[in-house]
Amino acid sequence: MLLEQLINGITLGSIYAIVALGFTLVFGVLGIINMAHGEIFMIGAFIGVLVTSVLGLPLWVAFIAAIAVTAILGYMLERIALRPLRGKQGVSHLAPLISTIGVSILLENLSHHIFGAGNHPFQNSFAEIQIQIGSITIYIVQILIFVISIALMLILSYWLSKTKAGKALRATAENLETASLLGVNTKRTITTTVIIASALGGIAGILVGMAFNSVNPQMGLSMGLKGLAIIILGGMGNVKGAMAGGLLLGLAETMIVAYGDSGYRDAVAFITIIVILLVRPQGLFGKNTSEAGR
Amino acid sequence: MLAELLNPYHLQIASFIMINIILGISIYITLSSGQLSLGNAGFMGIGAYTSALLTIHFEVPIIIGVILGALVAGIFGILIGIPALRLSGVYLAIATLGFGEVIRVIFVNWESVTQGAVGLSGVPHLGRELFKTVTAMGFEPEMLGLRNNQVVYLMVLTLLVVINIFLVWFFIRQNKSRVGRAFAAIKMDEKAAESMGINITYYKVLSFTQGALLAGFAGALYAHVMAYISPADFAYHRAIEILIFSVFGGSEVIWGAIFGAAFMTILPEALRVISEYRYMIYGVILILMMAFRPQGIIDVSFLKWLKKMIKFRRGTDHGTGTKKHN
Amino acid sequence: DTTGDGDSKNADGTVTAKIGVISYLSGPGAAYGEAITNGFNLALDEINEKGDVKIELVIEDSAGKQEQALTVAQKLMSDDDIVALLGPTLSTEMNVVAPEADLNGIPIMGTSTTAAGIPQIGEYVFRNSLPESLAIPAALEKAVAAEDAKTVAILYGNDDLFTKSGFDTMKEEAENMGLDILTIETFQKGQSDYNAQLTKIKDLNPDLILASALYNEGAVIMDQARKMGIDVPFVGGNGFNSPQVIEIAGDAAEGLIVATPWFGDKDEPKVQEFVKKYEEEYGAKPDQFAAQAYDALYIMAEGLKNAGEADRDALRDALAEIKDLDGVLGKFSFDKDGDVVMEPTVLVIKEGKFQLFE
Amino acid sequence: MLKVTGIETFYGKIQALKGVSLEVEQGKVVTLLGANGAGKTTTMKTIAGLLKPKTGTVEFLGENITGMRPDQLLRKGIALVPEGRAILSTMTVLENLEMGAYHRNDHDIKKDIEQVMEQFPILKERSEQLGGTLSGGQQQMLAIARALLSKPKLLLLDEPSMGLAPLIVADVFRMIREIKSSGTTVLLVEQNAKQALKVADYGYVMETGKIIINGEAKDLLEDPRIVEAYLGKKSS
Amino acid sequence: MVLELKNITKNFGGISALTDVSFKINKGEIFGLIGPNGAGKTTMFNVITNMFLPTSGEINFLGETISGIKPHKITDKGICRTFQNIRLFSQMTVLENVLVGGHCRSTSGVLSSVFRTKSQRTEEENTRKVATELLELVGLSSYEDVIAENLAYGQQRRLEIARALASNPSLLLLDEPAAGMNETETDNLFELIKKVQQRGVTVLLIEHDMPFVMKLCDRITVLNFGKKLAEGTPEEIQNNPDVIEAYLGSEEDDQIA
Ligand SMILES: Nc1ncnc2c1ncn2[C@@H]1O[C@H](COP(=O)(O)OP(=O)(O)OP(=O)(O)O)[C@@H](O)[C@H]1O
Ligand SMILES: Nc1ncnc2c1ncn2[C@@H]1O[C@H](COP(=O)(O)OP(=O)(O)OP(=O)(O)O)[C@@H](O)[C@H]1O
Ligand SMILES: [Mg+2]
Ligand SMILES: [Mg+2]
Repeated sequence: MLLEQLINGITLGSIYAIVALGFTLVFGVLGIINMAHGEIFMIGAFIGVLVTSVLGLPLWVAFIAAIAVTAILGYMLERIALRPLRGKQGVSHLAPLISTIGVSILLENLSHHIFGAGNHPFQNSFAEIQIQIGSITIYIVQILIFVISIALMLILSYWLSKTKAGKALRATAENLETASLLGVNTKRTITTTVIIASALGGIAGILVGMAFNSVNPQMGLSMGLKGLAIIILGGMGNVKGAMAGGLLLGLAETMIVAYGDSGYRDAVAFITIIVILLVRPQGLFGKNTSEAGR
Repeated sequence: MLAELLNPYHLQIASFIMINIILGISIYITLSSGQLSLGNAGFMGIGAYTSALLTIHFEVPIIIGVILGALVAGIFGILIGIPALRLSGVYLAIATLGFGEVIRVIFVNWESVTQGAVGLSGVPHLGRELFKTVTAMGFEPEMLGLRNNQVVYLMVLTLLVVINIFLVWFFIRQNKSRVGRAFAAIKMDEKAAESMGINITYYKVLSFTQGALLAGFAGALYAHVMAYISPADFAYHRAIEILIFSVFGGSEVIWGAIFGAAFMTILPEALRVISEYRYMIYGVILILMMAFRPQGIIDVSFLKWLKKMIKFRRGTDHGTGTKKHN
Repeated sequence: DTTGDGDSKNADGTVTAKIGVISYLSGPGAAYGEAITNGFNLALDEINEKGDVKIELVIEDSAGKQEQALTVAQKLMSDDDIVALLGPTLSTEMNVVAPEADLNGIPIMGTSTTAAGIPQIGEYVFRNSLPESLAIPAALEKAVAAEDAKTVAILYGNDDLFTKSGFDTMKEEAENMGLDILTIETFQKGQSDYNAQLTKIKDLNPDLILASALYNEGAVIMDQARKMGIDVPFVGGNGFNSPQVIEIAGDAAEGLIVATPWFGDKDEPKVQEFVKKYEEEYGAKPDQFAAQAYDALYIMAEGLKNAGEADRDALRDALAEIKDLDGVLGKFSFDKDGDVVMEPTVLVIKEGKFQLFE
Repeated sequence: MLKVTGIETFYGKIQALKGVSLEVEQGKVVTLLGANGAGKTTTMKTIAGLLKPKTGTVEFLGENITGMRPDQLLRKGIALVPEGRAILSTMTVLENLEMGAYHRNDHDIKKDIEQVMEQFPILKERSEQLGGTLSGGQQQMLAIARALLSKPKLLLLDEPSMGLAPLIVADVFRMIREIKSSGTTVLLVEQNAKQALKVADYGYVMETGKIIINGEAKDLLEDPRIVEAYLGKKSS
Repeated sequence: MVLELKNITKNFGGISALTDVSFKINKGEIFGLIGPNGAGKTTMFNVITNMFLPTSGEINFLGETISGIKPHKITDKGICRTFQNIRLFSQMTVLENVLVGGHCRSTSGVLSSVFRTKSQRTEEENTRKVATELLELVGLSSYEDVIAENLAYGQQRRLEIARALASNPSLLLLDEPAAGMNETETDNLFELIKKVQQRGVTVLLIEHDMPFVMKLCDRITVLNFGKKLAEGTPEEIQNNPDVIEAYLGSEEDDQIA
């Protein structure tokens, strides 16, 4: 059973990690918690359902469609809910939090309106392919999810720390004005980031749909909350931290069900972050930048 | 005439507005020292459950129950506030949100006490208890030409209005004092505030605790106005709702939280005609608000303008010679 | 003067009345509210066509929230023309609204509120929805007998009133029957991954899985269980019983046993006619919520007819007297508390559809 | 090279510039003086594209550049060392320098970084330290070095000597001379009026959002209005 | 003696910002702390106010050790500072800023504030009186109701001094108060600091404006690479070859500039 539970935990954790990567990217660049990320993820899952189950098209089309749609959503999110707030005087740091909550409410209810409140099955033959090892069944999807999450993490962390674009992104994150003085097209950098983050959400959406065969308008909320917990766990804006935090949480949740009380599963994420923050306020992988009295 | 005016529907909404105003103030108070706490739904739950359990099982009078509920929430406020000192900004926000979730999960799982998701029904109803007391003293609703539920809700509302007036008065005075200035200083620059001799530990915990106490108080009142509570009442959505009160109305001034709570309670009712699209519109309003008036509806300059208007109305004969330096 | 019977009775002796409906029409659980209001509307047309009583429905949305349910209830109750309330959808909402209705002396009838204790709130409080305390034992008894089950695992949603109170009944009944409960697992709303719980259950190898879940989650649970290789039957509560389970879970839904007041394939003209009409009107098969709502309005109509006037107190008394009324759910009576008296049917999903479980 | 005509810039409703016109000739050092709050920084920011003027135009090398973004202007050859340094505090010194050369694609970047590090040895020594933990003066040096790495045609310096030790101040002014002799044009804002006028060819003096005096730097040094208002009573 | 620093060392990871620095400040004097950029001057302020705990060493203030005491307690005891990068409460009015400065000289809590007890009212009156007086001293009387952020730079510097004085310190720490000021403004600042000294406040000053420092200070300590390089009167310092080499630069340097 332990082995099976480990597989469950890693699968869940990898999904958490992909969701968290999207959160962390936006936070890293804009210093904003994008509360609509969960809902964008949910829309991605619905696009997957539409393309495969309703239109009967192959899976790769679903991936492309979901990435495209969520990328467009990301663009719109940036244009409508984030850009108008940027650089405006007297804008509290809560404003983007609220406006993205607005987007999340809008998206959730919109999809509820369009798709109905219920669960939609994500039936796809690919999701059925399995490998049998003794009494343990592993689905190809589970392996795929793990591989994709690791790959995304590696690509992102390379991109951020080693490439010029990544540095530009970090500069933008720290100070818009300075970055633009150094020749960074900050508008484009930000838009690109939000689009990439959203597309990550879309990918995660399809993977969840396939893995658990369940897609509904509410799935964004609980996934979003977990994502938040993870980026705190891993250190805000830290890509490796998001990955580690995701896996850690997935495993912890699974193990508490397996060996403890499943009633407390939802609390695990938050109890862990409360404990971790008290020990390391900057998160597991966050940098400690204590400020001097200058 | 009076009977027409006192539509229980309106009284009910007005009562919810009053409770929500307390919640709005609760988040405003913590914000006024620069701490964004999203744990107020959790504190509200603690207050509600404490008071409900005490009144149900130990037949404690409602007033005592409510006060104890608020106090217990306040104690939790201290317990959470102290470690929370190490956190700031979004970290604090998410950690407190997490605290709220943990509290909810405990309510769900601690079935022997809380009945889990089934919730606590049969919580003594504030209005109905008051009603019993006054009828026992010989009062008959017909004497005023009113129906029972009108009297019940009228009494609840009156009580809540009195409480609210007191609270607003209390916090306005506090704000204008040394304590309020310390909160504001910490909000603007913690290190500088510390250098000016402000004990930031004390004041941050104080404002956090005041927020928790108020949220617990509102929760306890809520329990006795609804007469039924369940863990779902104190979940994520509530936390966000409370946040929106303050941010929509304006988080710089206490009037912002008050206005936001009132407006956001009426809005769903006003949009009832188009109920299918209600939440979508709700979302759109939030987005537009932030784009066009991110500081919230009511801010310092709005208040100044309002004061000027009132002065202008009242005293054109005195002249309005306000000196300006800059 | 609005309560006098002069207004409420037409010249030809038909009773005219307004009835308030509180339903969950926006938000995550809106699917239930939609089915319910569909049921009401279908019945409404038929009743008004028949002409014994003329009913007008005033439908309000509660969004599944207690405060809003209470405010709309106040709104409806303060309209003197409204003689009764139908709804609200959720038991949590009912817990808040019913005491208020009782205090104001207006009959209120739940059509989907199945938690324990609701009709006992007051003498104006009724329901026609089959409570879990009737449904679950019926299903469990038949399932245990058929499978010769000794051991069970229980899985339930612990943060929802509906599924939690279903679980309470399930556990009590399982204990009464002397079954060995191997484990009790919970899940939470909005969860999409049940693998951890199911892996644990699989390892324990029970004869039956008792699942107190709403169909949305239930279907996904079954799907994941079957994928994992768990093939024992599931016994579900009231909320699990929906044709949607088959749509969502497909083949994985095979082997779900539920007890229900509502069986859409019943060989009875009344039922078949309802199903046909409903499908024509709304493009989907009616579920039990629609059926219960449909019958509920007929019960109200009967009450109004017997009361002979549109008066809240008269209606209450008339409702309490209702006996053996024929509906799509079968013969219907209220017991002394205002709770439903009815014999549930036990169904199983086999070959892609609900069938009578023998 | 740079021609500013009648710009008016606002902060919300507050008008900070009330029609500023000035000109900077190729290869010259021009200084902009004025009391606190006169609008010097605002002028610099408007030229660099951080603020958009309500009216008026900015021309650079004959092209109208009014309203362009800072990153576009950097590509055209205008670099600003802002007031308050604007170090990227979570990035290392080296990364800060690399960001200075962000828009360049040539192969000399490494060499140029080496070179500025030689000019400011402390930067070499601290190349892995986070920018935010440098002392005030170290940050100022980093900011200047970073701007130089973008190889600008026009360098805008907003109070580069602020907070620097006397030795380093001397260094900074020496460097401004070097920058000039290497062909880069400089527009310099300084509180240290005397020093500024010594390195500059031409000077402008601002007061409450307007240019009130302009002239050859050596003439301004003698101008009694300037001596009284900006050079102080001290005779040292 | 007001302040005595004994063998202060402060390391940040591998970087030693201060190494074994000791000096004493006498009552009523204006004491200068100068040195090249990065010498550790601001760090010294942070150590004195306990914003940073020193790695080793001891600080005595008015005959009592203050090592390890919370920063706000230090202010209580009578040390108050200004910041190198101005840190006013930018959204408050000028008057409110100074009132906050008076925080540690008053005691009223929540209840007495809300119910406006008699002692609270007198205390509040006093705080306001002191604040108005200080604004008068720094020449900002007519700006009481202006939002601090909207003040000109030099005025902000003076407001910071008034705010610090409101805590009624025996020792005032000023971190580069003349930075960014032109010479006229610097002259005004000079007068202000002299006035502060006349009120009996001891001043410890960091500054790079040498004519200003030399004219103002009674004694000066020079730091270089975190170590004490020299100490003495302005004359001694100006003529100290080590200081000239490390910090001041020679006359020729000045000529070039
Ligand atoms: N962000 C802002 N919002 C509102 N007003 C501003 C802002 N920045 C500057 N101002 C105002 O604009 C005017 C010009 O300011 P600016 O910073 O350009 O002056 P300066 O000459 O650079 O002064 P200093 O020598 O202090 O740097 C001042 O009156 C200032 O108060
Ligand atoms: N938090 C920190 N982490 C690492 N190094 C630090 C930190 N704070 C300061 N330093 C280093 O300590 C040294 C002393 O810095 P400090 O700010 O005290 O200099 P200063 O004398 O005030 O210089 P300036 O005159 O330029 O303001 C510098 O080399 C600086 O880089
Ligand atoms: Mg300036
Ligand atoms: Mg310094």
